[in-house]
Amino acid sequence: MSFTLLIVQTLNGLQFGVLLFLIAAGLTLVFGVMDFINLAHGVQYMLGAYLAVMFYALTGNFLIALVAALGAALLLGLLLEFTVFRHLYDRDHLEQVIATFGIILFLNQGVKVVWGAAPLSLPIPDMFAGTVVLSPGILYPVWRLMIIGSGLAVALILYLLVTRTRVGMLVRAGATHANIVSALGVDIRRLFMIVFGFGTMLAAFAGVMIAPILSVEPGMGDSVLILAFVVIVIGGIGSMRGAFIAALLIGLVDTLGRSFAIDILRLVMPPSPARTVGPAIASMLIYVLMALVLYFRPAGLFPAKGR
Amino acid sequence: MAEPVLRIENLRKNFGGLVVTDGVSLDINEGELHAVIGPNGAGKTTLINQISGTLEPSDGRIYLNGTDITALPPDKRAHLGLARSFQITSVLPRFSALENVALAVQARAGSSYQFMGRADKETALNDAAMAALTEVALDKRADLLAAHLSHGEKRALELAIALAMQPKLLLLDEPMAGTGPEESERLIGVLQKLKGRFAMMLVEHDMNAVFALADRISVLTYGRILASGKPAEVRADPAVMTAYLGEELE
Amino acid sequence: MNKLLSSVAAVALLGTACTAQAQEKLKIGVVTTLSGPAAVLGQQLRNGLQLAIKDNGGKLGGREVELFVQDDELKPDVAVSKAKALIDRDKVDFVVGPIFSNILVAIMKPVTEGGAFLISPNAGTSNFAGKECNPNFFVTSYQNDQNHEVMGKYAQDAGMKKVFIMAPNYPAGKDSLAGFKRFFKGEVADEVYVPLNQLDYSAELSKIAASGSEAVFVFLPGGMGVNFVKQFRQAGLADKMKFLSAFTVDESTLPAQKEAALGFFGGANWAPDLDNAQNKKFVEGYQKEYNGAIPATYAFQSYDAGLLIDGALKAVGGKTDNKDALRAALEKAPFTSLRGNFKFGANHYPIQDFYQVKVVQVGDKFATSIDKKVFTDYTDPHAKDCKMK
Amino acid sequence: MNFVRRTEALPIAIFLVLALAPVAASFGAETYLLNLFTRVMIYGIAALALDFLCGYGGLVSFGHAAFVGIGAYTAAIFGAHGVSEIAITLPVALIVSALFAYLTGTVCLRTKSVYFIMITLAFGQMIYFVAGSLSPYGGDDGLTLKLRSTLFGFPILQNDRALYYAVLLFLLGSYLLLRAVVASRFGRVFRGSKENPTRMATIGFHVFSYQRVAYVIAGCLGGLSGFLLANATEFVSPSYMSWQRSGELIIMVLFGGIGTLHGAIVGAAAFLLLEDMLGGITENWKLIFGPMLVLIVLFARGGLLGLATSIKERLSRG
Repeated sequence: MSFTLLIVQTLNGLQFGVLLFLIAAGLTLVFGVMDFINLAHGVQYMLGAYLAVMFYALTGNFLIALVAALGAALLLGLLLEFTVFRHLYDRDHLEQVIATFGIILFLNQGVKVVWGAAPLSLPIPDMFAGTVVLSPGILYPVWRLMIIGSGLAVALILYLLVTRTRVGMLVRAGATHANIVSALGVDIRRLFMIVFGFGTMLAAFAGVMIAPILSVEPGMGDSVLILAFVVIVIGGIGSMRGAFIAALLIGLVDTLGRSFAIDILRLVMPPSPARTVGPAIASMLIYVLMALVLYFRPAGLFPAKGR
Repeated sequence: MAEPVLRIENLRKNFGGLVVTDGVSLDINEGELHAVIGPNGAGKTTLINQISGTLEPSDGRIYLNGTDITALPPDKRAHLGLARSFQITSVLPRFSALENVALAVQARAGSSYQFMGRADKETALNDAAMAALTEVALDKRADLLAAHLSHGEKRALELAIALAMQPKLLLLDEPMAGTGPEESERLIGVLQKLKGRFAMMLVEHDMNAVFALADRISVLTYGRILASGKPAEVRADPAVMTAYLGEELE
Repeated sequence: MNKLLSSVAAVALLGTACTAQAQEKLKIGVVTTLSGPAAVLGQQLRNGLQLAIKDNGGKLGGREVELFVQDDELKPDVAVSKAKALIDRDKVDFVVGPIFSNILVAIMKPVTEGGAFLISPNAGTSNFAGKECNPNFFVTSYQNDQNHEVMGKYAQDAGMKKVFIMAPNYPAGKDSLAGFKRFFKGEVADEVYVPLNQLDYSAELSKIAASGSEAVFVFLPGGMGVNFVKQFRQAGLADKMKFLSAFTVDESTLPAQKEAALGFFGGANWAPDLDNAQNKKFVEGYQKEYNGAIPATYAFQSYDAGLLIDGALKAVGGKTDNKDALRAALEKAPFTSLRGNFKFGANHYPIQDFYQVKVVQVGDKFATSIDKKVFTDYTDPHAKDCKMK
Repeated sequence: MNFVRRTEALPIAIFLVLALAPVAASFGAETYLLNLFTRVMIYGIAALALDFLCGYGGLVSFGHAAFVGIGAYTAAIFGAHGVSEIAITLPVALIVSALFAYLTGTVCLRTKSVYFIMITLAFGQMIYFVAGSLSPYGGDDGLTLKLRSTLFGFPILQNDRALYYAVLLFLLGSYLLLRAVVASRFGRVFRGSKENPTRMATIGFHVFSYQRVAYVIAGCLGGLSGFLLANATEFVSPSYMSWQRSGELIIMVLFGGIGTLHGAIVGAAAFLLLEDMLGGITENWKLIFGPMLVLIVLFARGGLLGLATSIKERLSRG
């Protein structure tokens, strides 16, 4: 367990955390402002990846594929909003969960019918292929650094949007005091659409950015969705700052846990059971973390007031 | 003189930098109706919440019949004889009026860890509940779902729930709020009838009600007690006149 | 309520309709994974069998075939229920499947005790090869350990000193690394088990890079392999060490791995370019039938399962009522396998050759190609524990 | 309360159909139908328990499959050591489920609404990973039961039909138990705590303790369901307790009509039969099933039972 390895793993954790943030940000916005649990957020991440693969195959240019995929994902998202989600906003959480779960089933199967069951892939744009040398003998892929960088940039943009613009103010107000916003005479429906569309684009962006690293396959959004929920619950629903901190926390705990759990267990038990128990404990860590956080802070790290 | 039913000593509550209750001390004696008045934001509901246990005070002590209840959860306080009504009506909307009250009876009458036998068929519970409903003149509406009662009836139902608890001290948080003049009159009549059976603390904006009912009045502004005494004394207090009553009575 | 009643009726009708219709048809059930990320493997299995039937003019053993395809959803309890449906409702004589070992373990009892023959065109667990071998169970693939042993032997023969090995944390993963170590006697830099269906291998790749190994051996089937291979290449490790694997680079994953997997090694009992006329015809036929996809081992082993049923049935005159005669016929493996040499051992697992295969580019597609034969007529290590009744 | 006045015809009809189904099945594919309906009833028990929590107590648990898994694994692990006596294994399964419910309930019930959903999910996932790491008992692959449970040494469940009726009895028992509990003093407090926990506290109920007892009751029934599931499939695996399974249980509850108890049984039946039938029609059955869920939420408030009632009302009006 060398120092360089620790640094590399920390970077890996950061990259994972940033990815989770991109997904969780939209989820927590939609949940916070609209009081709408959107399980279909994960499939929107998947759609982003699939659309990018499709547009890349058509154009051969990553940037065009990225932009086109974001646009198409936004259109599909708004279509869903218009046909289904809009009718769910005033329903209780349970009904929202079931209906959006139905959308998951449909779209997961849908992409399989359209693009096939086999995993697809998106190449890394040439500019960012390759690795950088962190220290002699330790390489790090440029693309992963790109993900970290673009994720942090998005976080900064979000921060500016939320604190400096009128829509941002409304969003912030909406996340904490929903009825005040409608009392201000704002067209709540339009605000919801903007928030929803924005969340969709963030998820799709995450999907496009990760596509060169992970295989693009049906159901790829499901596990990420659960993690994103863990993130927003730990962070406190509706809190962008909470989502950011919780995402990095989860990313780091999960990655570091996976890489060092066995080594740490080996200190206290023989190697063979450590190898078996280690991964199980590592998988469990984030859930243990969530249970602990909620035990001591039942409304997350940064609870939105008035909720 | 006997132990007061409620004794509050130097109660303090702040939310961050905002002081909402600022060193309040107050006694309520057996059978006394003590009204707390004050402008909006004076900290009246905050005070009631601390007494009933839904809000934890930052400092100070609360005694009920000599027992220190400052750290007790609401359900334990209820068992010691503390009942309350809420400023924003708080009943069980999908329970009938009778069941709302029967639950309060059930809370005192034996264990509620009974898993068999239909609770709604227990005559002892139902009779006691019906008696409480009769006292607030809701007996005719007993089978209606609470959600279907009128606003005034819901306030009366809250009162019936409190009665069914056979309290030693009843906290009333603006029972007249949002009711029409006729319903107010009716509620004042009901309270008049109950007066003397147990101690009451009445938080109310309706000055007619306050002066018709109160044995003593405390005026609360900015979380402090400005004045305290018999209605006539309070009415005559110049500080109160300027701070509160003056504008309100014009 | 009416809904419930009518669905009862519908299920009942479905059952009777199936029994009434087509007395003469040979009924074969297929239990395979058709949903979730692993569906691509399950489809290969189904396609292979369908192609075998088609190439035989829609018949096996001289009888028309009715195929009942069931999706096990990769959930063992669902698989059990579907398998029982095949036996009881559809009255199948053979069940072909599944892909995954845990599904095999789950459906073994209901299928074989229900009186059908279970033919596995992929999963071949050690328990059924050894102590729990079953007279009504045949395997046309391999014993799970064997492909890993191929790589272990290769690493040993190549004189490698230090290898990093990794597999998912489930029983097949443990068997895999055990199989590799059975033949590889050099230093194991580290033995890592990752959670099943892990997507991001950044943590493990850093460890691999830091370990200073000559080669990495992994068993990461399906989507796991796609992710790992891409990330391995991106981390710049492909130029530093050899990539040995089993079930990680094959025709089901190569369409997504593409260039990233070029030159990587795998252990297998077959490759699309295995040189015999029948195989050539199969590979061409498969590509034509299924949008140009190159078949993987799953498809070929399933095709062989079809040939096995065909051959055995012909030997008993197409009759399925005498189970003992049919079993005896199956044991003789009366068909020409696409892989050439093939016979069953006493435990009904194949005795066959194994190869080291290498990923190559064929036109604009990628496939595995035979690089070197590692074992000849190889019997699995568990066969000796089998006392077949 | 409406549950008292609701007509008894529907629950009676449901149990009548379940009691007679084996007779009808004997004309068709008997064991298959028996198996299918056994599964329906077993999931019905778990769904009942969940409906008790969600529908009456407002506690939406997203980790209820954990209890099913605990019950199933208790049966299987005892089985692996050669103990299949119901008189031993079933009580142990229930006790272990109750303990798990008590401990996790103590933590979970501190939180509200969505936080409760997520923390129950967290515990569900933890136990899922624990099961996956039980390598002596098959790890992720799961474990086959050598034989079904026996009662005082007699293999009374070996016959599929006997198992069916045993499960039916357990379902009926669970249903009657929960109905009694819901109407009891305890049930009234539990229902009240869903409507207005603050009010319940101020009239003197320690809401948390009541909710925890209810959570333990539901956990035990979940464990019972798992115990029976292990016997029916003769197989257990960690997938029994995955979060998808917990989600499916919630769907069953909502599908039938939440807060009715018998709706949960209808929901379980509708869900599993639909899955089975649609799966028989096309491998892309989720393309049909997904939109169905959406439509049910959009147009059939109160699930299938709600739909039936509203249709009945419309017919009688027109």
